[in-house]
Amino acid sequence: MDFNHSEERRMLQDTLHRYLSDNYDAKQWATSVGHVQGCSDKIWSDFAELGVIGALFAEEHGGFGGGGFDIAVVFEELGRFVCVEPLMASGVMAGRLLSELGSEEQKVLIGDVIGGQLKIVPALEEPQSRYDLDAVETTAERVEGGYRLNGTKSVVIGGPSADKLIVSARGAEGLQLFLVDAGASGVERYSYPNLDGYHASDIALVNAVVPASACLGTSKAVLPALDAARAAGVVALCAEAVGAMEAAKDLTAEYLRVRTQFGRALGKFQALQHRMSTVLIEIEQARSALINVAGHLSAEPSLRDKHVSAAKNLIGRVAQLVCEETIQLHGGIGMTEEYALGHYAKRLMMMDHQLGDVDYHLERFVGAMQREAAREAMS
Amino acid sequence: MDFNHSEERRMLQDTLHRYLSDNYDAKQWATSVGHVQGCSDKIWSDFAELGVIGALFAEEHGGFGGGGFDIAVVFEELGRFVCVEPLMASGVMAGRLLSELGSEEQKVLIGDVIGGQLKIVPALEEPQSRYDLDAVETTAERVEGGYRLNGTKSVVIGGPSADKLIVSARGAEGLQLFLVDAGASGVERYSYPNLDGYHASDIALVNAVVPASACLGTSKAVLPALDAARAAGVVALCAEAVGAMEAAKDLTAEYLRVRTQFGRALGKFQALQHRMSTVLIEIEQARSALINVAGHLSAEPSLRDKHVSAAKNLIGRVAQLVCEETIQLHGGIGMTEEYALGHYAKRLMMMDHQLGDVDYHLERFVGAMQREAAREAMS
Amino acid sequence: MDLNYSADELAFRDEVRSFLKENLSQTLSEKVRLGKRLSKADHEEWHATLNRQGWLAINWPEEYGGTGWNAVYRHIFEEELCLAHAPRTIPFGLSMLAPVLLKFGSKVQKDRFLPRILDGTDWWCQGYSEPQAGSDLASLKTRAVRDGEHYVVNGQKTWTTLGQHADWIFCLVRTDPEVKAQEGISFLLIDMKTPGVTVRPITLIDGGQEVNEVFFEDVRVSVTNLVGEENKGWTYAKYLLTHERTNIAGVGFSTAALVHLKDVCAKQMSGGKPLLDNPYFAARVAQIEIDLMAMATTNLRMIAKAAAGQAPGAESSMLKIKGTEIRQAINDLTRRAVGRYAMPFVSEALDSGANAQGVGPDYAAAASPSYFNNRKLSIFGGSNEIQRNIISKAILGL
Amino acid sequence: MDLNYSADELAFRDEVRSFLKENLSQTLSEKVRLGKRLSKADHEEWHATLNRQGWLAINWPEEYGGTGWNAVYRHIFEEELCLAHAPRTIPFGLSMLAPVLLKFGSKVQKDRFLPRILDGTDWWCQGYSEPQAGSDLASLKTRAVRDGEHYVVNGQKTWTTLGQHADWIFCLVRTDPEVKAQEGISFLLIDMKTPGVTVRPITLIDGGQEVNEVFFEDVRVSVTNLVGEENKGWTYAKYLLTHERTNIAGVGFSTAALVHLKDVCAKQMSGGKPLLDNPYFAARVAQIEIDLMAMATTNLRMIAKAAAGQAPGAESSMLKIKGTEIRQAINDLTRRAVGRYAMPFVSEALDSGANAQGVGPDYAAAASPSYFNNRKLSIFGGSNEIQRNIISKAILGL
Repeated sequence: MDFNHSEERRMLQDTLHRYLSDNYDAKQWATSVGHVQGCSDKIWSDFAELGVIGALFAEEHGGFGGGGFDIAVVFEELGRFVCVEPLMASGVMAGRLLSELGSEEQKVLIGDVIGGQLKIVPALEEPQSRYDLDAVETTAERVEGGYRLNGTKSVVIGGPSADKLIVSARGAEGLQLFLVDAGASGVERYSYPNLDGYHASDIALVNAVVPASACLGTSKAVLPALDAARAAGVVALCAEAVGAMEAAKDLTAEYLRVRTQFGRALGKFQALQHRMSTVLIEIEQARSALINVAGHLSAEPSLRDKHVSAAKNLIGRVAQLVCEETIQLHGGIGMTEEYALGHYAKRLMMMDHQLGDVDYHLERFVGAMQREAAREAMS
Repeated sequence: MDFNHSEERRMLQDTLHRYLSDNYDAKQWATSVGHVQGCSDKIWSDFAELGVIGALFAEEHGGFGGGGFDIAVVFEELGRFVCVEPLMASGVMAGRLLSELGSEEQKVLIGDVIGGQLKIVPALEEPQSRYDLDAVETTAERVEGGYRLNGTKSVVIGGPSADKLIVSARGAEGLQLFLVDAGASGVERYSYPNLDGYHASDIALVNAVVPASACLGTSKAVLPALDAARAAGVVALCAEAVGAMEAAKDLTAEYLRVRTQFGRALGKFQALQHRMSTVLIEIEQARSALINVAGHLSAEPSLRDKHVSAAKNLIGRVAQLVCEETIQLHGGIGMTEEYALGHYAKRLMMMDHQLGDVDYHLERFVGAMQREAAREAMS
Repeated sequence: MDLNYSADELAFRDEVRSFLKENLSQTLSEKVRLGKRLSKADHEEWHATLNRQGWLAINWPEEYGGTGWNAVYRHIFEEELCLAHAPRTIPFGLSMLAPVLLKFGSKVQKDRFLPRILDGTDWWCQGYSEPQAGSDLASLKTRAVRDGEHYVVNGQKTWTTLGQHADWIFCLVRTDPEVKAQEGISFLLIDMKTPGVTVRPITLIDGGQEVNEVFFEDVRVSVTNLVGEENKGWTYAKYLLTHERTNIAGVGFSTAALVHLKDVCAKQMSGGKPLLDNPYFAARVAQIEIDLMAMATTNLRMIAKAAAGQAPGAESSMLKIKGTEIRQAINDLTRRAVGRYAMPFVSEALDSGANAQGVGPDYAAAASPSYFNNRKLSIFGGSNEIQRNIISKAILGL
Repeated sequence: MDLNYSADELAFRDEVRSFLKENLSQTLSEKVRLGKRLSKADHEEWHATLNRQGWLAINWPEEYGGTGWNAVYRHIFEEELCLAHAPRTIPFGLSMLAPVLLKFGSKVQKDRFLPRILDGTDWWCQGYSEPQAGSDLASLKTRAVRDGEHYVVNGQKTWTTLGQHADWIFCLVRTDPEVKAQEGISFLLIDMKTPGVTVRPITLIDGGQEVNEVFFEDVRVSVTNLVGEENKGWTYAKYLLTHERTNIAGVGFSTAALVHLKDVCAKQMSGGKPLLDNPYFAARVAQIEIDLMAMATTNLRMIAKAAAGQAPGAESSMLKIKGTEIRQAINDLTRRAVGRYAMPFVSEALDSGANAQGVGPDYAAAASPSYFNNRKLSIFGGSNEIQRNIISKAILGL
């Protein structure tokens, strides 16, 4: 039992922390958010150079990490600086799918991803699918030499800057994934910012034809791979949340120390103190949930997914508490766009809408719990 | 719109309040609770004389009330004094069933109930039935001149002092009700106190034979009548809860005023103040929920039952909050049997287990809400 | 005890309903329903509509052009407007300044300002809060120094809602810095066009610009614009805070928001079924509906008390807290209901009459911004913490 | 980062498990599982069993007969005992008095008292709280006045857990009333058989008599029973409060309680199906399991820190608050799960070895009493409000 990060991970985290401290200030944030693609090429290539992208991949795929805690240390720092670069989409989710399912030829792309020359983004959810990765209505029709794709992918985070997309579609063989050039004919992107500063796209596939070689993995392998990729994505989101919560909590504690009302520092008011103590306790819970899910990323799928749902549910709840309490403890200033707190608050709430919200994961956890109970009743 | 009670009801409430102030002190409470039947004959006959039982019945049945707010004013006072006499069972629930379903001959009994000479208690739920009045496994078998009853009724509140029982059983015609002498052969009572001081019985029916004339109402009428009786019972419980909450809140406010720690009255600590304000706000909500359910007791069943579930759910939640917060705000003293608070706290929690708990009524409310939405979608 | 409206009240409600049917345009109510930001013109249009009907100044006596309604009628009116998704009237002139002028203003002030509020000539805003005076309002620092027949005002106000549209601002200013904080404050009316007044909009986290900072630099204000007596401003401000708070619970808004939420739930699918059929989500909606049903009655009980002439005390603090909690909870559920389309934020698509295209279903665009915008409910108008202090004082008497 | 136990730790866990299998009787563990009140004999039996194994004093150094285990081993041991429904060892001698004696006691005191704790000769209880000194412990009033080679003690203690069984009590007494409250307190050991000591049991709302009032009337105590220095008792008490709180989170108890709850849910039927299949109830259970999973890791993180020699600060306050909240929530769900059989209360049926018949299923009898009994968790050992004060001070530094 050891709750300390390895030396390598601590160094990675320190490096990234220093880099973001020096380079990802309010101005850089505004630049990235204001960019039509919602990110910065400079930051991205720095990430590649610092090894931040490589840390998300296992050595066998040319990276030097890829474990749950590699993802965790990177994303905790990104969260602390409300970094909006689409690293979760390209580095974590798409990276996992490629590593897991890619042919030798396709895996070659991983090198470019790690090198920062290529952004691949998963385009999985659809307007009606809510958080269900299996509820795919996009169709893949077999045609001469390949497939014809039709359908709509919604709120594809990182979509505006993607070079390639990993698109899920339903074909004769079942659920399939395809590597699609974002600029290909028949791929129409409508891009926009999200409330938290990330940018996304709705993507219409209108008779988009891809070659047979674009098919990623066998149909049977797709759903397990999607679940595994989502698990890694949830680790990233949870870590990002923990970083953002820590930052929001620190801002608030500092505000309570310096802001005076009725002749006393706000932090002297016991009612506010006790609420702040709840924030603190729950952030510790969130950190533990993050450790649990990161530590079980390579566990067998049912155990892994139990931790995925537990963490995403708990952290979603805590994120909302932190958002609402830190705003309330600040008062009006906490609601202004000019002040950093709001950026954390918005990111913390919008995360709930990625990869399944509090209720979605509660329902999944209940399912797992009921199956366990039924198994025990049998035995 | 008028939120004042009528002059008659105010007088009834005042009379009962004075009577209980003078007669239902800690000693009387201990006497009633300590009695093997869990009640006092003297108090019961005083209730009859004061018109407290009559107030629960409509004029057409020989009473002088019977409306939702008649029940409410009576039970709010009973709750304020943690009165454990089984008035809800005999006066409200059984009274409703008799009034609703009784033959002329059976209705004659109402006079004796109002007069205090006769206690009739509903024995509806069973070990497996949880809160479902329709989940009856007790059987009614047609025999020469009557029925033979077999089954078990569980936690029949007021059972130990009951002269007669209203028993539900499933026969060839469906769900039926029977008026059964509590002392009849084949009726075995195992009696005990409940945690809140009320007494109850588990009742085994072992080949208990009742005449055909014991049958109460037609089978078709039984379930609607049970729902109506439950609605009236819920009004009584909700009112009792509101009375008990008010008393617990007053005790706590007083304690916070006089108890000093760290050189200041506890009530000067802002964290405790703010929690006390929540208690206050939620008790107002509980009172409103009580008004809603009492005011809709005669409404058409679906509207009535929506309010029944809303009130029982909300008041159950608030009761728990009040129980837990008033104990916590008191500290250790709040947990001693010697101090009055604990009696309120226990009653407030045990009520949750009568006529459907917080979750049961949430589920029912959801059902009503979904049916409403479906109807609207149709139209 | 009678939970029903009287025949007269029901008839009045029907009258309001048919008025709304005829006079509230679909365009305008859709903007409100979908949470768009209303333009100045939108507000002015609705203000004029109500004024034509004589239903604008519901808190004023009839002699000044008010309706003279009692608390129950006002409640019915406000609730119907909410349910019909009518725009909210801007309260600063109508229900904040006017009661103060009616009670403490000079005849000249009443005759000059009240008609201009009604006919829309003057848009008023409120100058109370300052950067260092939030919950602790009495610590305000904006100075007004007497100089002949003028006050010279210097200082800064903040959180001034819709100040960018305003013609006039009513301000609390410090006229005596030597005495106890509450005793040196005056209530001053200032023309926003006076030299030295600057307005700087504040962008909130929902992207909207509804509040502002207002700066005063040697602003000269005629002493005739002092309301009541010098240094008595705190009394007037307190009067305003406890006066006419029938709508403080926001039950009408919550009811309308709940209808909207259920509408969203009927359209959003989860596992192939409407979201309301999902027991986990349905339980959340049910819980809040149950709370709102009780809240509505709590509100009516207070209104009945007010109509019977009893002044609300700590009750209005209770209504404020529970009312805002419920509204915020409904906003939260709406955000959740929308699912992944709660993320996109095309700010321009929220502007009144904008051509910008939103993303996803029409109800999605405002879901998250409204959630964030309404965090303000528990902050402004006396934060919920301040309200809890008031309640504890009332109940604990300490 | 590694969430797993080492091979050694796993081997130790297996050793504990087989010990429990062989030495914890089914009768005793069933009493614990079903929430019965244990008799003095029950406690003594288990105390002796652990002592035979040398696993009684898990916080003591080996030279005094302790195990010398580090925090991780202690955690594993305690967790396994909870999961096996072993009785809790009575902490007053073993883990409260002993650490104080070991650190501050004289050699004579150590040699005299420690062996008698181990072999069960002395049952200790704690004399801290007084009627007027609850959360504000330092305001205690029990006086000890020096009279030659004795102190004469007068006053009253309360909430003395299992004082009715005790042979000795360790007390905080006031030896100097003239100085600051914390500075005039001494730590005194008193034989319960001394003339002038009276014990009066307090019945709690769950019907149990686990706490007592203890009265002192001119009780003469030899000065050799003073621990450490006169007037330094507060330091020793504080040491005790911050020392050795590995089990403060009660994760083992909560885990065992959750297993029990799920067992109840499997047996209770709702609408013809096991209660755990009801989505509303299942959601509540799931929510608490999710919280407990995180809590268990929070707990391990703190234990790892302790094992690495870092003193716990505000962390143990966090563990106490969240730990008690979770345990209380599980108790609450168990009460709910039981349904209507949560009402009957045959108090005698809860007594160890009683013949009285309970009502309903065997797990029903203790459901509500346990719910009420465990309200104490957030009150004693420094109320959760006191813990929040500690946390706020640590984080806000105010």
